[in-house]
Amino acid sequence: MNLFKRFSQRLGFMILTLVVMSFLIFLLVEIMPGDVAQTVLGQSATPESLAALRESMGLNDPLMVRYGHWAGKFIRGDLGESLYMRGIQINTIFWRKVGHSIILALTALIFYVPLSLFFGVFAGVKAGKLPDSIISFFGLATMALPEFVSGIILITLFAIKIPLLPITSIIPIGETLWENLNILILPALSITLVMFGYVSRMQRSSMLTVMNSDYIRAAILKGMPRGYVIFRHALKNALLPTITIIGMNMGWLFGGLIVVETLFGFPGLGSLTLSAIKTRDVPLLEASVLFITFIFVVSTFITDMMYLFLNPRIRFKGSDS
Amino acid sequence: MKNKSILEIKNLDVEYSTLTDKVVALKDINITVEEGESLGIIGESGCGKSTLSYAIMDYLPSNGLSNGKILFKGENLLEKSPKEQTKYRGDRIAMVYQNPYSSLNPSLTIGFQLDEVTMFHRGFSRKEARNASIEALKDLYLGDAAGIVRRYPHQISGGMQQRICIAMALLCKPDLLILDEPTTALDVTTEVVILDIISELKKKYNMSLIYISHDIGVINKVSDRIAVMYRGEVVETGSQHTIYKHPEHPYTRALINCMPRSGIVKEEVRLNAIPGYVAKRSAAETGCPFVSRCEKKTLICQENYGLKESKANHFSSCSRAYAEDVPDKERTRLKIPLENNVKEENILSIKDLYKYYGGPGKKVRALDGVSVSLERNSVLGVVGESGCGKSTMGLTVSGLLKPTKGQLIFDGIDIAVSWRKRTPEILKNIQLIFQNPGRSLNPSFTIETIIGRPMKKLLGIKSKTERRKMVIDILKKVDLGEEYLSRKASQLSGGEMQRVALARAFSISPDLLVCDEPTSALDVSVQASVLNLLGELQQESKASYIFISHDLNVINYISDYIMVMYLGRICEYGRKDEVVGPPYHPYTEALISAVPDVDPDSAKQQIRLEGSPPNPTKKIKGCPFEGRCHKKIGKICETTAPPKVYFSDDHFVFCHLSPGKLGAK
Amino acid sequence: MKKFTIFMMLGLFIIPTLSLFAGGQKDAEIKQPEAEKKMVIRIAEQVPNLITPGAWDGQAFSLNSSIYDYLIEMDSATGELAPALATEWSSKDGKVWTFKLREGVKFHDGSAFTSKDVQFTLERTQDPDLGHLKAKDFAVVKSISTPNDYTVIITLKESLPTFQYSMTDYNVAMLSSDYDYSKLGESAPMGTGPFMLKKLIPKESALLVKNSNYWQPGLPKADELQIYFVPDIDSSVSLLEAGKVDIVPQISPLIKQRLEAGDGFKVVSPYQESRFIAMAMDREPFDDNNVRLAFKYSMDPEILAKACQGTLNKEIYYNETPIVNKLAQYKDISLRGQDIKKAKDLLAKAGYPDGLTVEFYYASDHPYGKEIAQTLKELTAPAGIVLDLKGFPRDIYLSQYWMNAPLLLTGWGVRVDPSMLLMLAYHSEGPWNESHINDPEVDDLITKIKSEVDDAQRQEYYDRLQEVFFERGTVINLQVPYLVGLSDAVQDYRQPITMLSQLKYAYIK
Amino acid sequence: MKTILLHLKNNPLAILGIMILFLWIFAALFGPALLSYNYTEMDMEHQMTTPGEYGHLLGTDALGRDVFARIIYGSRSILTVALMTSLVSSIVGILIGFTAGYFGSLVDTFFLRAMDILMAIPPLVLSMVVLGILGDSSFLSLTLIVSIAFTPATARVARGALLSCKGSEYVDAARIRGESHFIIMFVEILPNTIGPIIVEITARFAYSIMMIASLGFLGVGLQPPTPDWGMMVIENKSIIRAASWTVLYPSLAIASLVIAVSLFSDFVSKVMIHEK
Repeated sequence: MNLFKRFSQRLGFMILTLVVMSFLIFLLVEIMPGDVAQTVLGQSATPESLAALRESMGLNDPLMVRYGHWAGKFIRGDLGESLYMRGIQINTIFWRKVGHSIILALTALIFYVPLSLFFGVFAGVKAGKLPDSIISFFGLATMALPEFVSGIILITLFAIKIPLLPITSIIPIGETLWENLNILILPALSITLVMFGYVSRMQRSSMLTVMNSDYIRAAILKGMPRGYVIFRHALKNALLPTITIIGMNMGWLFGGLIVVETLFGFPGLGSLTLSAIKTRDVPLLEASVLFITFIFVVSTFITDMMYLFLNPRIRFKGSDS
Repeated sequence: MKNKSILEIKNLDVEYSTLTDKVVALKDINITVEEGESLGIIGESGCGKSTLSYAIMDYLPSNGLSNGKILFKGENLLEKSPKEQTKYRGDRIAMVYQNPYSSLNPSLTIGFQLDEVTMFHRGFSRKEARNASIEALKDLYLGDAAGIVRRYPHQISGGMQQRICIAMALLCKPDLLILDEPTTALDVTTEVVILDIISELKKKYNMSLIYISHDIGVINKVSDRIAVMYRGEVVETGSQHTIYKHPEHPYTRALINCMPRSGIVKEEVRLNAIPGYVAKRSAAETGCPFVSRCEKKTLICQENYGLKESKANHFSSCSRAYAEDVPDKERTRLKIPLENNVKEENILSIKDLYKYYGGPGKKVRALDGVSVSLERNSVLGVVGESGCGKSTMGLTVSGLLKPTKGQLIFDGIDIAVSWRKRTPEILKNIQLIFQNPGRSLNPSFTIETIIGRPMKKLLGIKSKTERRKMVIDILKKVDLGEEYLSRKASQLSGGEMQRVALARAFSISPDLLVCDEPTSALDVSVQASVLNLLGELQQESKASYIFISHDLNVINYISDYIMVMYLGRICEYGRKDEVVGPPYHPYTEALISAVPDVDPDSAKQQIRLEGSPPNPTKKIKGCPFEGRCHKKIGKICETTAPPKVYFSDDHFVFCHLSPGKLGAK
Repeated sequence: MKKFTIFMMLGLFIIPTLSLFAGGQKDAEIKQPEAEKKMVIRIAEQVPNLITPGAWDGQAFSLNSSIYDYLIEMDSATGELAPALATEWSSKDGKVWTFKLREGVKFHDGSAFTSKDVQFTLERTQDPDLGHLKAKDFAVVKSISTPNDYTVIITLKESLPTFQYSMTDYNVAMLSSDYDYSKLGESAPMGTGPFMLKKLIPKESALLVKNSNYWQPGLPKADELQIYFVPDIDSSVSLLEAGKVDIVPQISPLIKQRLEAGDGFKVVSPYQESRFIAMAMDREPFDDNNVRLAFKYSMDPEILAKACQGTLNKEIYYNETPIVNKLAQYKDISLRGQDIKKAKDLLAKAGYPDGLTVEFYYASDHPYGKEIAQTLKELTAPAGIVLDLKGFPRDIYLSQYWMNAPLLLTGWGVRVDPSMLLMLAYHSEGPWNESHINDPEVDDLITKIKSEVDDAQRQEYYDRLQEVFFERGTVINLQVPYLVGLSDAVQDYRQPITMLSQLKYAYIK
Repeated sequence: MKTILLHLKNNPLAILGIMILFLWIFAALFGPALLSYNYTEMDMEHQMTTPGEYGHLLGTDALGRDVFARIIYGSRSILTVALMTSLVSSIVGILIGFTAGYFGSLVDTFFLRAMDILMAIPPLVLSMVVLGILGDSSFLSLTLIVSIAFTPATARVARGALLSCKGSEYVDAARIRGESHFIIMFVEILPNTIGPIIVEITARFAYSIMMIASLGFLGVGLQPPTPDWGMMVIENKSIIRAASWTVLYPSLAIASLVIAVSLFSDFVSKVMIHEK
């Protein structure tokens, strides 16, 4: 497989996904019951003012024209103006929240990736023994819990029983998230719990597959010590699929962020999306959902490229065989 | 022998506990390997050969339990701690596995995987280790050793991978080398090269060898002494000559007699099949493991049983000797011309058939202009190594693949189309037998449904009772009873499944049967009975076969005509006696010479083919075999396609060489 | 080499992410080193930050009242009108009104506040493109003249003796005639108020600083207002408890108990709010007064009070008229009491012997909304009225369903002058006539109340109106307290019944 | 059957999971009939009663409703919707996945890409947006939308299952017998993919429960007063300090059910893999 060809294929598909998704999102908002202009102006609006607003918002244009107009602005980086908060450019609030969410996601990532990889590998090596059973059950339990349930449990433990950490994640005015890193801990932990289960189970099974493979058997029967075999022979092959999974789940992680941010009142993309839904703020909703899609597509793309690059079977074209 | 023993296995038992019960994998094994000796272990699949080798390495699955002693130079390996084990493994005892590709770590370079052995066991520095690795590779005749160490396993061919595995095993000059079916996954021409190298290195380093294989021909090439295993027990050991000429245990005798080998043809002999199949062994079972399949069983088989020395160095577990029996099989080849000299009309004519896979630029030429005809009531054997296009040809004829171009004239109609466009009449008349019987029978259905379905669909028999009657009839023909009607495929053994597949094919009396490696997934003892059945059914039904196999012995046994293929083209075609005897195409010659012989005394001239077939995506101007040919003339072979040379009316080769140079008659 | 590439990949991923915060980093500049301690009041607001006066309902009142001023204020202690931007006002006949303006008042942008600005503000209510919430109220204005910079004369089409009260409405904040509110109203609002907006992060927070040019000497007392938009009440209170904010408006009685149990907090209740359960008179089934009465007979005010975490006639009040119990105009009519049998009889009489099902729309995220809705469903069920609950976020509810449903629950602020509310919501032509009431006697009484100059006579009309509503009205008026949680450090928190908090007086001890 | 019991014997966690699951199913089927309170009944004398007092096993919420009764009734809606969702999404997924995988080439590419594109939006976000936009969630709309959100994933699983069988020789055998596409897909192949599909359905069941609970939590699930567990959590979150049981017990209900279903699905996949 030619690396460049694969790269351009993936890139093309990424763009296609974004285009199709953006159209679907656009359509979705179209089917929203009720009239956008009515939503903006409220029940007391006069028919004349409704008509005027419709005209100024371009609501009377054909669908494709509106889509083209909207998408064109999007590409130029203009996310439009909020319907609910009139006069507010979405750009002015959107990127800040996105930044917060990305920090939250990265914090969670920093928590759960090493943890779950380590415990997954450990469980895989100890397959069938007690540590494996404990890790596997714990993983299954945390994976099964929706974020808000583990969040509630965390709140009860660390904010109510032992008041260590804030329940609500606000950033004091004039300060940045960097100065209030403690507000990240509980939300990040709730995500960590869910993702830990998922990733550690993945890692366990991929470790198990690798440990049962012929080449690990060959390495052990070459007289290599067990620890060496695990680190030098097994780990790389066992980590690769899990890292792919982690990358592919970035979008999913952002989905989970909505729940966690709602629970903790964290000022991020997730709570912004939910409030956009609740206020039917169409442009904001479109921007948020499209951005979540974008994150997913981009992380998939990066993961895919990384996988290609790290996997010698693909990196070096087989000369024969 | 005077040599002191390297390995002594005493009363070794291995049991596996599964969810439902306990299965005996090895029972009371006693084996000794002398210094410098090569012991071949032969047996069918499921006989515990591999378990034995892993038991020696003390590397059994977690549900396996071993009991007994494995003494290596007097020390019991089973009592070693994991740390001590690492001192033996890879250093004093090394192992080579069946599948070289999966035994090499795909994400590490070959050099790394070689170097670590000496770095660990010998304390070499990185540089010393690398030099040692390169030396070891050169031992295995790997040309560009310095280049290979930098590559990843997927970048080299299967034959080379196996050589690397052997080099890896030999890095520390082990006292004992265990080879577990090292050539089974390889083509026969590659196999012969590897076997030669093994024999040579064994002499060079004076190692002891344990060579495990299901193929007695292969064992013959590399072992001094042979141990025959059956259902977890060693039933007979002795020198290769003794085992072949004077087998004592009924299983050994049956095993040898059921193998198709050069000189055995269907016109003369029925293969000696062993009824039944290799069953799993439960812990409660006692007595001779072969008793249920033995023709000569008596009451004492259950009690008076155990490995005894009958002659010097010949041990057998059956108390009754058969040495005085007249050998019931011929061992020399008889050259009797085929009887059906009467030319029949052609049932199928293949004209200039091409089949390309893949898109433009990356075309794989699976069939590259094949023209051949098949007579009614005859068997055409198609032989060649993997990737030669023989299966593709079978699939095109059966309609599963649509040829890229060319004609397939069947009964006067061109059927070079896919199955969707064929009439039910043609679908009925061409049947296909698959390699893997387990996968060709739908596991969700009963045997009755499986056989009855084509009757309903293609013969239009709607009545269920009528179909049942017919199914019972056809089952009888393949030696299966009525009780099979309600069984499912998963409840059958491999041989039974293939019988059901045959029953399904013959239930609608086809004119042409395409058999795609129908016996290569089966054990030899079962293969024999299926081959017999195929022969009988052919004679009875007067159907024609296209019989595809990589095994020249099988092809030789069953066919009337043989076609040798290489890289999507025909090398040679003719009546079978004409093809297997000179003059022949250089490739046919190499193929015949490479087939390991069952008879250890037969001396054949060896032709070593180097390299592997060229990339099938490249367009070949000249002869496809030119790169590996031992009789290559020169430039003409590379640039010009070889002409079709007729030796007789229906015997031709594609070669530039004059018939005289292709081996005298 | 391989490790390097992994790090490179990670780097590629992280660097753009971090650069996203470059924007965040700049925020730090605001935090200047402070020589002396600033007095900061921090508020957790639950309502979002929509603040263009007149354009939307549901403003953050702390923002509105701090950025803007009104012509007339209300004294939170006495409930009397107090001069603000207007120093005095008068009308002889209730038709021509003269307002004298305060001199020397400056907008945040430095321009002077004059009669032109008043004219602009009031004329803006009639802008058809705007859909101003007070459009109908001010439709009565015939002309506005500005004889000089500090005098405004408003001529009405008809006599309106309580016209001055409309100047206290939160939608009639005084705006600058030179400022583009349609564009900047929500991102950079500007008025003459005690605080100036310095930084607004929508859906997150707003920073207001003291207006040093404020017309009222010594005010505002605080240097800075920090307003956080926290949609979840529990989160807000947690912040208060954690000492991160000082004021949490709109808390529930339940939280009041929680705060009062703790140390260092107090809860004030400046006024009552109404929750109107409105039955649409122009459609089935409430077009029949028997059904309305059946509905009323199935009510148990005590249960409703408990559902709102209060006690009847202590924190929670209940009547069947638009008039709030605490107002002087209220007529004490004894409650009819729950009578399921009677309710069933009435339903049968109306042609629903087997009961009926009706859709009930409400704002699920509004305080008390879910509680009242679910309790109502329980209360009416035995009588055979099955409520099909349709809860929506408040904005959706108001924009899509309100005014257009058989049964509604809506939160209403209290109008100082009940006639304003009556005109708005209970006159057959009222713009917010949510129950679509169309009763000639009611219309007649409302008109009379509006223009009646004599107080006693007006009260008579009020009494009659309330009787009519008790007999055949379309509304149940459940009054719930507006509660504000404060930390003990906050002093002088004022919020009169106009709903506009007067944070200029507040200070931190 | 026998092997399943043997598997169970070696897997105490699976036994636990199945027991909890049965307990919930029992609660959903018969629980309401055995309760002394209705889920909407308001005991105004005893608002926010601590668990165990005045006959309220798990206490009451701010409206004096019995938390235990609401949880038991809630098990009905969540189990029904989750079961429907997992079935509907699996059936639709099988139809799409089979069609795509069976016909291969362009059809496959089209469906695969379409599914890939749909998968770019997390199911939770998709359901939340659609339900939020429609505004008024009912059993039907909730089931349909969550099913749609899940379909890309189930279609991929079904396609994978089909592909693992499609190459089998018995399919070739059916082809050269001239069987129709429909027969090959659903008579020849489907019974042999039932293992992974059952595994997928059980796993999907667990996801559905999580998803429905999360949607309830986000306030776009079923309408009150339907006792939706997720909704109970968010409804009572404001009184978590005063009456922690109103939040904790619904959370635990969700937790126990999802964990039980996951243990069960884990067990099913183990059995199915072993059977292979």
